[in-house]
Amino acid sequence: MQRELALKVDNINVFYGEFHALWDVSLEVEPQQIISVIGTNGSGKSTLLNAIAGLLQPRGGDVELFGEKISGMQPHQTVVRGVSLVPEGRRVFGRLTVYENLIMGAYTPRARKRRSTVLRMVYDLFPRLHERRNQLASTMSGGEQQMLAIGRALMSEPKLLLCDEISLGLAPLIIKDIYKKLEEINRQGVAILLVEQDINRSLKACQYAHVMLEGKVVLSGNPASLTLEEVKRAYFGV
Amino acid sequence: MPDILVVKSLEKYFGHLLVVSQLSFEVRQGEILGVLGPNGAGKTTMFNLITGTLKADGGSIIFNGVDITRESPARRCRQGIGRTYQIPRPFENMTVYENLLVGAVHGAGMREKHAAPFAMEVLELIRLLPEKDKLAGGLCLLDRKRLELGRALATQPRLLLIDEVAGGLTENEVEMLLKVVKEIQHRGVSIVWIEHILMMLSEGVDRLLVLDGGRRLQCGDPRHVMNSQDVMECYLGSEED
Amino acid sequence: MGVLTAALGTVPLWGSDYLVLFFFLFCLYLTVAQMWNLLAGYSGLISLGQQVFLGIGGYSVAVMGNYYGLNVLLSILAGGFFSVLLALFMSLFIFRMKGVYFSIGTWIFAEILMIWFSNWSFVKYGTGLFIKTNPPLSTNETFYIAFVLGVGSVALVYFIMRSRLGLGLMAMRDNEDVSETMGVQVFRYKLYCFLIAAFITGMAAGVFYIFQVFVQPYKAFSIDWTVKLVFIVIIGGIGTIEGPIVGALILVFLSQVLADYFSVSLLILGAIAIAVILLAPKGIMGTLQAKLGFEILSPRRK
Amino acid sequence: MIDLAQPIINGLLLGGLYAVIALGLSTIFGIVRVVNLAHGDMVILGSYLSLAFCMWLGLNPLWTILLVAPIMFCVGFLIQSVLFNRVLGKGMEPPLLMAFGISIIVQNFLLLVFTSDARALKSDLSMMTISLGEINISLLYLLNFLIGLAVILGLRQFFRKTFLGRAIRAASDDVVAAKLVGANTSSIYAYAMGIAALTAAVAGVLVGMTFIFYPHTGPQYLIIAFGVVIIGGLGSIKGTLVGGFILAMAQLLGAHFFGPGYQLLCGYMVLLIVLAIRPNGIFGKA
Repeated sequence: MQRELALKVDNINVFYGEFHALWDVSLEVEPQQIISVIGTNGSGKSTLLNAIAGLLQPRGGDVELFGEKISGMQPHQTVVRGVSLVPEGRRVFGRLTVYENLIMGAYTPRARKRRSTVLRMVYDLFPRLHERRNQLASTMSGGEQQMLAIGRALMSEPKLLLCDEISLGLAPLIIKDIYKKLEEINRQGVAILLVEQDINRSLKACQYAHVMLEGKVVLSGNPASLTLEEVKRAYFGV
Repeated sequence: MPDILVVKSLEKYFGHLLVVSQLSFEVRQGEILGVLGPNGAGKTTMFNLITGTLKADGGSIIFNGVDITRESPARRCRQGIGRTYQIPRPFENMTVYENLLVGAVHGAGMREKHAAPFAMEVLELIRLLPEKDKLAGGLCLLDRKRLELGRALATQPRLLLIDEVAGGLTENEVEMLLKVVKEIQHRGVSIVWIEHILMMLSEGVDRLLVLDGGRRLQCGDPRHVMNSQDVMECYLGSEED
Repeated sequence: MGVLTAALGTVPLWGSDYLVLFFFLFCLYLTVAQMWNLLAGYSGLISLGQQVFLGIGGYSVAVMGNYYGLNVLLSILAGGFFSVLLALFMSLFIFRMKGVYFSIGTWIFAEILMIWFSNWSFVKYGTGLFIKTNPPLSTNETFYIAFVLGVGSVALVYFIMRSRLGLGLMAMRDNEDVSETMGVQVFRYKLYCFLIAAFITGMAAGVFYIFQVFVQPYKAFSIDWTVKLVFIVIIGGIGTIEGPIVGALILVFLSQVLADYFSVSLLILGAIAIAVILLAPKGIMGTLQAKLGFEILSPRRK
Repeated sequence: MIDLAQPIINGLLLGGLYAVIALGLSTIFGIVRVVNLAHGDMVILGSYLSLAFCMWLGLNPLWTILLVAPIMFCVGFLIQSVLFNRVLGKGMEPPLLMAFGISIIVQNFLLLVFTSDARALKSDLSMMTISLGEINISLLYLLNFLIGLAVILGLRQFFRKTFLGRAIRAASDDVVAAKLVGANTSSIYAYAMGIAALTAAVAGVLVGMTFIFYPHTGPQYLIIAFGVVIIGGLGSIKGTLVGGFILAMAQLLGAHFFGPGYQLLCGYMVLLIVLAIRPNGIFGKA
């Protein structure tokens, strides 16, 4: 019997018009796992996450969530099935309050029913969001907005959380804090796929890592077995 | 010989966000200056400021001894600044040849009569002669990137700003483009070159400028810069907890 | 192409009065639409206020002919001239505006002139003016002037496109920002187009109102004019020289064939417009060109 | 001073009506980024629907709002989901032609059904006035103002407090993020257009009770709506109210000083001045 996978990405290719952005990318995420994808900008990491979430449609290849094919679906369909993306640049709704942002996170009918319960859990995880619940999202600091983006993504009670460069532009202490929260979320049973430029941080957090370069996965392994030298070489393509 | 481009304390805000901060550097006559930096480091914004697509909020840009900080993009192009775009942006409903003609007629200020043979010459240099009468919108990525270089070249630049030619191409294709860039340099054009594949930069460039958060992190000899601690950190993340 | 032009030019010799009228209207709509196409299709200036030049052109022939007894051809020219003056004045305001605001700004100018003229004793307020030309023109003579304008406008746009200006305009049509960094003087070229369009539109309006014999502010400065131009150009194919020809033919055909059922013809026009946008967003000629790759009046360089 | 008070009061009251006329145009631009050039015709369609109900059921025009508004909501919803949603993101021209197409269809449909005769929604209100010393307040204008204010405040509360309202705001803030939380943005846009059409319906009934109208009166109200949003900024509810007041005030003061023929002209002049100084409107974002 095959082990059940939270996410299986099988040989997907993605194009922006003529631009071939992802070349035969495959990876797997088991339930309970944190997997990270590392690479410079332009290496195709965000494209990968967007393709999983349904913002982009792969040309060829399959994406499966707990055995169900989700490639070809629109984002509102993947969210219902348990995928939630914390987008690059946070993209909180700036003119909505923190509370309203979180409410929007529970958009699907199923999530709406359990809204108050999940909202309490998110406030427990990020007490800062509770303190600031009536503040406009645009007036918060970068770190707080990042927490809000994660909190909003959690409101749909995802089985798989996709995080796109959550440390970008944040101070080291805040990054550390946010990563602790991610581990906590993971312990509660959410599989996580992390995308980062920051090699050290994401290697520490994950159980398995892939390095991408120019739209291809060039190196994979568990963090213990990968040497920093190896990773750097793959990362920069030297 | 004086420096072809001098950038002094350049600043740019997007709303309240400072995206380019006190940026100063110079480009020497005939050199290739590589530019490196993580996402959001302000590299493309810097290009937009130099070409005039964006107006600087502070500082000055001196090109060939003339202050061009307030000039229109078109004037800057006429004075000899050419650029390529990261994602090629050809004039899609015009043919390859017409694309080059725009550069030669409007950028270099030639009459169409004289521009025609010049455009043919450029076509040969970028190896697009067979595709001459194809619509640019129908080109494959490699040809688009070639056209991007060729079109900039057709404006007869003295300074060429290259924004990532290698992305999305195979190794062979990258090497082909590398040759073209070298040929351009041999014609006496100074080049500023943003690239992500470090191999290209460490091999091809004379000096390297590293940006992070809109500021200048390092500038100098490529090998020296690549091995410096803060450059590694800005890519790999800090070690300390 | 030449045969068709010759056929068009000789309509009065072989066609019925009805056909002369048909092609007279066709030529004028073609002229004005071709100019709107020059603005919207090539320069990115979506003007909703072209009626301003139609009104000015109409009133110029009326005032110059009735009050000053100016020769009819000169009166028509005067219409173009005054339109250019007005366009220059307007450009002081509207060239600061971008996108939608430009469109609304031009429309507001037209509305202002409509009210101005309907409150101006010199032009007999809202009742309008009858037009007496000097010398009086026969139907055929007016047709020939319209013919010259129609063919002239197509030729003009064609030659603009073959020129340095046109090369820049085509680049601007594809990508304004990039063309500017390639040395194209975007602002100046837009202004040129705006002035050229004003000039030709003003003259065409003069001919139209000579035929109508009567000019009145609520009709002359009405947004209905621009609505028709938008239909002609977008249905025919925006940014193509042939588009307005096809579009004008459809519009005049519909309005003449269904002349007795005026509102039905417009209902059909509206439906066609929506269908074209949904099925062939580039317009009839634009889609044909993309699919079949042929161009009759090609501004292509080889 | 007293003779100035009359036009100022009237301007204030008329401004409330102008604001409702512009509300839908402004909302749709703020959310869907489409300039709905058929908005004026949707207002007039509302007037004619009300007329039809008045004639058919013998109702007071005011009560027809309850029937016309839901019908117009459906019309707006359909127009967006069947037509506008298909041309989004394809540049400025396709939605422009689409809107003109709708506009011309509505106008000529009304012409066929109702002929080109001048129409009005008659009620007892139009004659009644309240006198405060030397100032006469038309009851109808007062009613316009109050209903207008109620619609604007109601819409504001709707956007603030309801789930759908919040979802619409979220989608106008960041479409991609809205998609990522699971929102079907096409249907959100359709609801938004439905609501815009609903406000147009209210505006239409009020306009019909206050002024005479013809099948082709739509563009007149479109340009008033434009005027309001130019002053107030596209996509801002608060700005719409301020814009309505300023435009109406400029018109009525203009009429007071230069004569009724110049009422519209003065409004436009103020618009041009605003546009020349602030090409994106007073409250508009740069």
